Amino acid sequence: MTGFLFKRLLQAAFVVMVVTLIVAWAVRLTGDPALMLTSGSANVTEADLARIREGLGLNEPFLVQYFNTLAGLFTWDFGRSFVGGTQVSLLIASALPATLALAFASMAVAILISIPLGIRAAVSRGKWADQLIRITSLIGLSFPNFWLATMLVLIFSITLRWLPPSGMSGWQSFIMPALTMGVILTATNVRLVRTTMLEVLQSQYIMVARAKGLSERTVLYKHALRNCAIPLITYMGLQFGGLLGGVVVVERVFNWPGMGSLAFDAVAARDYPVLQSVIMVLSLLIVSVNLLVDIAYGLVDPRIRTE
Amino acid sequence: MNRPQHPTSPPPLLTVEDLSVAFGQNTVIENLNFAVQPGRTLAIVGESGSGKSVASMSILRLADIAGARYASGRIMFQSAAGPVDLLTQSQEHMRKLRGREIAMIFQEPMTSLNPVFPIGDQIAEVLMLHEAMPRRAALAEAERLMSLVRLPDAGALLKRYPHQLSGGMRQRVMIAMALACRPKLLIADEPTTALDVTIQAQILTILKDLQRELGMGLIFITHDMGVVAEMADDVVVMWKGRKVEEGPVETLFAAPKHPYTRALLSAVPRLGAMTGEPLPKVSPLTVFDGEAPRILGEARVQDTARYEAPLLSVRDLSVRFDIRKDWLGRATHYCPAVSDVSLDIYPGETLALVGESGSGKSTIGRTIQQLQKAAAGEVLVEGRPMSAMSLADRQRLRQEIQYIFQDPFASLDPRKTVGQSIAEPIETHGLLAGRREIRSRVGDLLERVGLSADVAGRYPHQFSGGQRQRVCIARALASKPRLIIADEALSALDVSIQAQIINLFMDLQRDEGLAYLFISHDMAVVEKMSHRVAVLYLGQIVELGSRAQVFETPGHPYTQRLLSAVPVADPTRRPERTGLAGEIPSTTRRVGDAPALNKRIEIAPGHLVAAS
Amino acid sequence: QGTLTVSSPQDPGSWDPIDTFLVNWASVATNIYDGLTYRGPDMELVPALATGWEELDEGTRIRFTLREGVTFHNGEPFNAEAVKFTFDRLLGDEGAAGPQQSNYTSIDSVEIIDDYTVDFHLGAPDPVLLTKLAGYGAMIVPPQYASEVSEEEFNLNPVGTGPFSFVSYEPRIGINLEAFEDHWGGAPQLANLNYRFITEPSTAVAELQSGGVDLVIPPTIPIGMISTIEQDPRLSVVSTPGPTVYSLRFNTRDGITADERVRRALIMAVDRDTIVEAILGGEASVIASLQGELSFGFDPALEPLPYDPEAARALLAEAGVAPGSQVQIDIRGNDATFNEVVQAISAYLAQVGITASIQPYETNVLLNDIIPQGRTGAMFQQSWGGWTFDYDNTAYSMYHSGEKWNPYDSDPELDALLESQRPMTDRDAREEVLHEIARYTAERALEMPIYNLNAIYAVSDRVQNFVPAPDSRLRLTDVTVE
Amino acid sequence: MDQTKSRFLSLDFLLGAGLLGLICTAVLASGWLFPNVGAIDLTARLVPPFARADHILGTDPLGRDVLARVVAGGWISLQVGVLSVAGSVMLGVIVGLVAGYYRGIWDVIVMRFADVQLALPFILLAITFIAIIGGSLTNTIILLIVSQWVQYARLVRAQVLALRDREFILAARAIGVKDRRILFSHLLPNLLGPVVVLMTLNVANNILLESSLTFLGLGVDPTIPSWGGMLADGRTYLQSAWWVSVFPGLAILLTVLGLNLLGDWLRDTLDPTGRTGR
Ligand SMILES: Nc1ncnc2c1ncn2[C@@H]1O[C@H](COP(=O)(O)OP(=O)(O)OP(=O)(O)O)[C@@H](O)[C@H]1O
Ligand SMILES: Nc1ncnc2c1ncn2[C@@H]1O[C@H](COP(=O)(O)OP(=O)(O)OP(=O)(O)O)[C@@H](O)[C@H]1O
Ligand SMILES: [Mg+2]
Ligand SMILES: [Mg+2]
Ligand code: NI
Repeated sequence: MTGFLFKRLLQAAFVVMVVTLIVAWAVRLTGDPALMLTSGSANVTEADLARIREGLGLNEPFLVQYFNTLAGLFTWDFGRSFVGGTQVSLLIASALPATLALAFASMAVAILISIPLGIRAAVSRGKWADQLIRITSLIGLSFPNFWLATMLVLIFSITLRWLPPSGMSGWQSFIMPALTMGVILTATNVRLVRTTMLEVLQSQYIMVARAKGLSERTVLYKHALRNCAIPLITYMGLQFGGLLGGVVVVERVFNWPGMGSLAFDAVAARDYPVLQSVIMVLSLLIVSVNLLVDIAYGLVDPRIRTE
Repeated sequence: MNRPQHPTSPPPLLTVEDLSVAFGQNTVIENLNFAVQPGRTLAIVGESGSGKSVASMSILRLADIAGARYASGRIMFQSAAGPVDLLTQSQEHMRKLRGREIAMIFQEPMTSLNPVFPIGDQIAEVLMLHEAMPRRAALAEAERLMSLVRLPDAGALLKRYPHQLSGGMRQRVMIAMALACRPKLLIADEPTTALDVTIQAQILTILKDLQRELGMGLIFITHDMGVVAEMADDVVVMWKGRKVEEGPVETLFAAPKHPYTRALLSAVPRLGAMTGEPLPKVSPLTVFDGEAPRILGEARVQDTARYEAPLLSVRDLSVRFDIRKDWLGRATHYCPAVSDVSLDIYPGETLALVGESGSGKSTIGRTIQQLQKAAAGEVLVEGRPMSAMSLADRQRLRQEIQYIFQDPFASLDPRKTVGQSIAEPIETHGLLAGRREIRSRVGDLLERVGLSADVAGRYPHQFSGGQRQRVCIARALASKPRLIIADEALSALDVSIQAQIINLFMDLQRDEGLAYLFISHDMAVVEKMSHRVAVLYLGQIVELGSRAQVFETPGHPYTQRLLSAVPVADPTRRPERTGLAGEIPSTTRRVGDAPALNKRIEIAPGHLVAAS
Repeated sequence: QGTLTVSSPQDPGSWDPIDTFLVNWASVATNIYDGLTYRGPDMELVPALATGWEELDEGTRIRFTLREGVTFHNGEPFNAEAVKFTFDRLLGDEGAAGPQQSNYTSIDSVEIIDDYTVDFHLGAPDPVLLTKLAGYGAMIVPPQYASEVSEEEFNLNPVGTGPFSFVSYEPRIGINLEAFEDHWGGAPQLANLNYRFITEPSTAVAELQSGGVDLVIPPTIPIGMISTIEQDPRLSVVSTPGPTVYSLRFNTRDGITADERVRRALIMAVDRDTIVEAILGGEASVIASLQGELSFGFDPALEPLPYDPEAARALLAEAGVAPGSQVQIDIRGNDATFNEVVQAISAYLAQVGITASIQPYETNVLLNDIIPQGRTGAMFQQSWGGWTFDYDNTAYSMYHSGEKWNPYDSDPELDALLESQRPMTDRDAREEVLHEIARYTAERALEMPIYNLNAIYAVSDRVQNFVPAPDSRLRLTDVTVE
Repeated sequence: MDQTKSRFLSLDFLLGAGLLGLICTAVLASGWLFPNVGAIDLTARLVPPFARADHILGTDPLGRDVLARVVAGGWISLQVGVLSVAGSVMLGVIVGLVAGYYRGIWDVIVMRFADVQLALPFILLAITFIAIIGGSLTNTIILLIVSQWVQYARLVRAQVLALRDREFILAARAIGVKDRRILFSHLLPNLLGPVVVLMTLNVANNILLESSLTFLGLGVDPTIPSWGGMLADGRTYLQSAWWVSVFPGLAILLTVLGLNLLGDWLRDTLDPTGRTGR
């Protein structure tokens, strides 16, 4: 296990290097930040641009710029945003907790809704409860997230005035964003649970568990669920990684100051320092999530060897 | 309910009346009737696939969850809350009876344990639920139960997962689980098929003790007539979904009435029947397939073994499994499943591998089949070490050596019809071209193992335990191998079909010079069909010799114990079994603390015995 | 008294005047800082920190008389020193890294005459300079504070002389200001002025509807949401002509649009009045050149080309353009309203036998790659507008040879015209040249001018005395809330 | 045991195939049903549904008939949805099978590559992608494939890890079944359930994604209707003209519903254990 961890940590470092390298290279391919910075103003001369580039440190060789960014991981100094010059670490320090909080909340919503519903659908396969769950879960998917979000805002903020329509303040402000994301994630998870459940429920050991006189809850939630956990945690890991990357539209609609819109704006403005640092932090997180998922396989199913 | 009761016999604990069960259009049980008295044992014997397991699952009302329909009948049970018809109970209500009042030992222990939970938890769970024990106490009780069924290192075993146990060990876990709540009615569906006779004898003793103590009713399903003779008070004989005969055990053995019962009893192999014979013998057998019993085959001496060059040699093979690791990932404890085993198998020979449950028999088989890495030692095929072979040669070996897994259900792809599974080796090795040829060959194989050709389109879960086992045999035969490793391949078959398969094996041996590594617990079968016998104990060979040598002059105490524990198919001669014998030797070891290796001495030409 | 909460679509990231060109910096910072001059919603240039000024040496020197008794929020006094410091900073190294410096390069140096008099020495006359001094990089900063604290610190904690002083700032969330009682113009009516950065229009409107904000400033509200706001009895939409004009410019070098007749035909084929009425809900006005009515250089006499599909067809035939000819229109992918407009245009073009395909681009790619490199289709979106409302700002960039925004055309006559007006200090003469430029470009049909969009504000009824500013530079001193 | 016949008689299959058949037919016949889909009528903007006989489902902000556009919009949307999913499934499944089954260095390489892929933000990928190869429908599909194969790869790999040491796979190996056959004929059917789920749902996801690529320059000409595009267009009209976005959403819903019914049916067909006695 330790050897495995060590190897994986090395690999993770490698992944982060590659990701940041790709990002650094790709973003430079798509446009010059000096142009972006000045595109609103007239009378910009080549000399002005050169001056700005110099000021932004863009005249340094690519690799030097790249390693400077990378060093930020250790010094927690990611440089300053091209737009406005705010410390990138400051931006990340405020965006990351917002994103993490929302990601956890959404995951929690998704899990709390989808597992019981998925199991219910599998158990009452073919009956009306199954059909209802199968169809409603699709609604969350067929309409874009801004649509769902706006509907929630219309109902809970404008009509009922229960919840603040946007921003991140108290716990109330978590409800709608988490619900929006949760509902979308739920659609897939419900079906995933249902599918895998259907299969597991046919197993002999479920029969045996029933023969022991265990309650249906224990049979389903303990014996069966753990046996369908592999695809579930894999997919939830992917979803969680996606949430960590931030969900731009949902963040926008709820004016949530998360990593997604930070990265998005940084791409749009070719704000290299912000973009590279955000991605660097994100890739670390995502690599960790994937590592945790891989470790979880062995814990959930003892037949899987982690190495 | 108000039937007049005999003062001598208490009301039956369970009465099955006129029960019919169907899967879809397939009626698998028709108008079944029987009753179980408290404190008594009802044995159900019968043809493989005759509905024994379905009947027991119906009593627990699990058959309908698996998709069965009860076409007719009642199942009356004297529950603690008064008599109830189990067929009309809600699942909710049944749940209260299951485990607590009616427990069941399932036929296939391999697939019956939840793969993702430690076995300790799985046993403790029942205790926590029904006896309201706290977890700690439940685990302690689980440990006690596990040592009761003679599992070694019970404490450490609690934390192990099912896949780390041998077949017989898993079966004992199932038994421990069923016994945990001291039910009023225990249904034991072939509970000892994977156990060697010594442990079997001990388990049977435990069952009888418990029965006496609790007044437990016992439904005992088995193919082993010796066990029936030893355990049963009454016997029900089933055939093709119907009850064909019923009666007290002595009467039934003494004077079987139905032709099927007679065919069955005549097929029972008896230990010692071969005394004095140097070679195995094929004997004719009576089969009953509906109308009148027929006699098949002729008597023949099986002198097929050619002791020139060994087909396969195992040299100093050791296999170990890491059990515990420290935080650096280094193993601290391991299980020396196989230590320093050497044996040769010659063309046309049947080498039987017998031994205690968990002694490493399956592991040897799997290592030969390249499914398991050896820690040391070498497997040679026709003198060439396997490790030195090219990929293509190894691929060829996989055609020439076939392995029949101990657990037939788990070794069949659930999403393939059995026809597809049987056709697979043919297609893989290009033995036949054309779909039609393959299809007819598959049908042919199915019929040779006693199934009808039209079950080829069914999926594994739609078969009975014994039927699945035969599918696996058919699959092994499909690739025309030179060596078959048969791991408990006959254990789930009724004796009549078993005898047919034995004859089939022996015919193939004669016609095609097939060799067998025959892993079995059934000493009578071993005596009947093997040329030589190896006895395995705690991962080491303790005795190896020709059949006559091992059976007639057993040299090692374990072999002697083994032979004396074989139950005899005669209810009038029940042996007096004494309590449990001695310590259970541990199977896990610390790293560095290797088990002492036996020194074997040759007490007669070709007869090796470990010096103890 | 009371608190006004404003929704602004973007966080400029820094409150330092030299760091940014963003409108949404100005919409906040106008309340924190003062310039030497001030231009309010009525577009009149009035004294601010300078009480008066004189143009000397044919426009190459400007003398400012400074207001006395003004203090910064931190108590520092405002004087000539502060002005010089501000411009030295802007024009020196610190300003070099930012985008504002290039707007003020006409200033050579600032000379302190006495405590309350300064001279600006210019390299060349700059007719727009006085306007520029009313905003952005020219905001006066406190010398002591700005030199003592780190640049970083100043970005996050701005200090100016304006009517509101800085309280707190959370990046990407909002900034809070409070009334500066000692402001030279008198204390503002509001006690607190808070801004929240809300990018998403529907969110801003939802906040407005649920009372989370009181005012939504441009460029947030899309045309499509106006009816939603108007349906709410407690909200209203207030608009005023804005700086931004929308056009489709032509590739005058290659393809069928190299022919002036074709360009005219394409313009005449499109019923711009109907588009403005229907799609823009009247919140825009049809234009004849790349400027709106508030722009210096706007010529009311210049009429847009009429909608005349017949004439268009005739012109096309004359130019030998076969019916079914293809043109590609490149647009910004994220501009929903203009996207609709272009779809309508493409439908109009179809009526005269021109098949238009629309190619959306990511904004920055279009602006900094496709257009400058001349890789556009026959037409491409050009929306433009400077807060200075001076046609020169637009025209020079669009028409002068070699400019980034002018990849296809090179017209010496036009170059000469553009260059000639720059040093003129006589406003009327300069305006005349600008009119001429507008006429000339309309004549050559260098682009299809479409409309000048209003600056649209959504206001809650709580807010009183609100006057919309065309350039979003709102100074909310007179506003009160209930 | 005649199950082949009843297989196609399942409700899921009939409904799913019916629904999809209907949608596909309508989409294919849209040119004939609604010859002038694109017709803009600025005098009839945002007509509500069921108010005018010639615009049953109302009109959009440019006065185009919503019904006509919804029907015609399926063409692009279905193409993007189906092709992108098909591509990424193929790629992902193969990669996942190989990585999970062989483990070792392949697994490491492929899964680290997947990590990289997952950490790259989609917009950056998209913008770079266009910068390099330009925007078109095909490229949109390629981009979606490039960014989504990872999901399938990880999902498949995880299940392969769980299945590869099961007895029936060992049994197949013991017989000498070739790896390729073990992968595709033994492992694949046993893990397809979750893949099918993900697949059918990603179709919806990608239909929606297509539109959000427009502003990055990857989408198609906005005059060509697509469901995602219509939903995006309706965004500012959510409060004032719900029909602009609801109907394309419903079209997606019906499509995904059909696909999911088919997916469930496929799952049921692949899983023989559940079928007895039904
Ligand atoms: N799920 C199922 N679907 C269809 N048929 C089934 C199913 N389960 C069992 N059967 C059939 O029911 C019959 C009885 O099976 P059962 O398992 O009761 O046999 P058994 O008497 O226990 O045999 P064995 O001794 O081989 O275990 C068999 O013919 C089998 O094919
Ligand atoms: N995967 C594993 N991990 C750890 N221990 C294992 C594993 N597989 C087998 N063992 C151990 O190896 C020993 C030998 O197992 P094996 O299956 O070879 O026994 P067996 O002789 O076939 O027994 P049985 O007759 O009960 O099937 C047992 O003690 C078992 O617990
Ligand atoms: Mg059975
Ligand atoms: Mg075994
Ligand atoms: Ni009674």
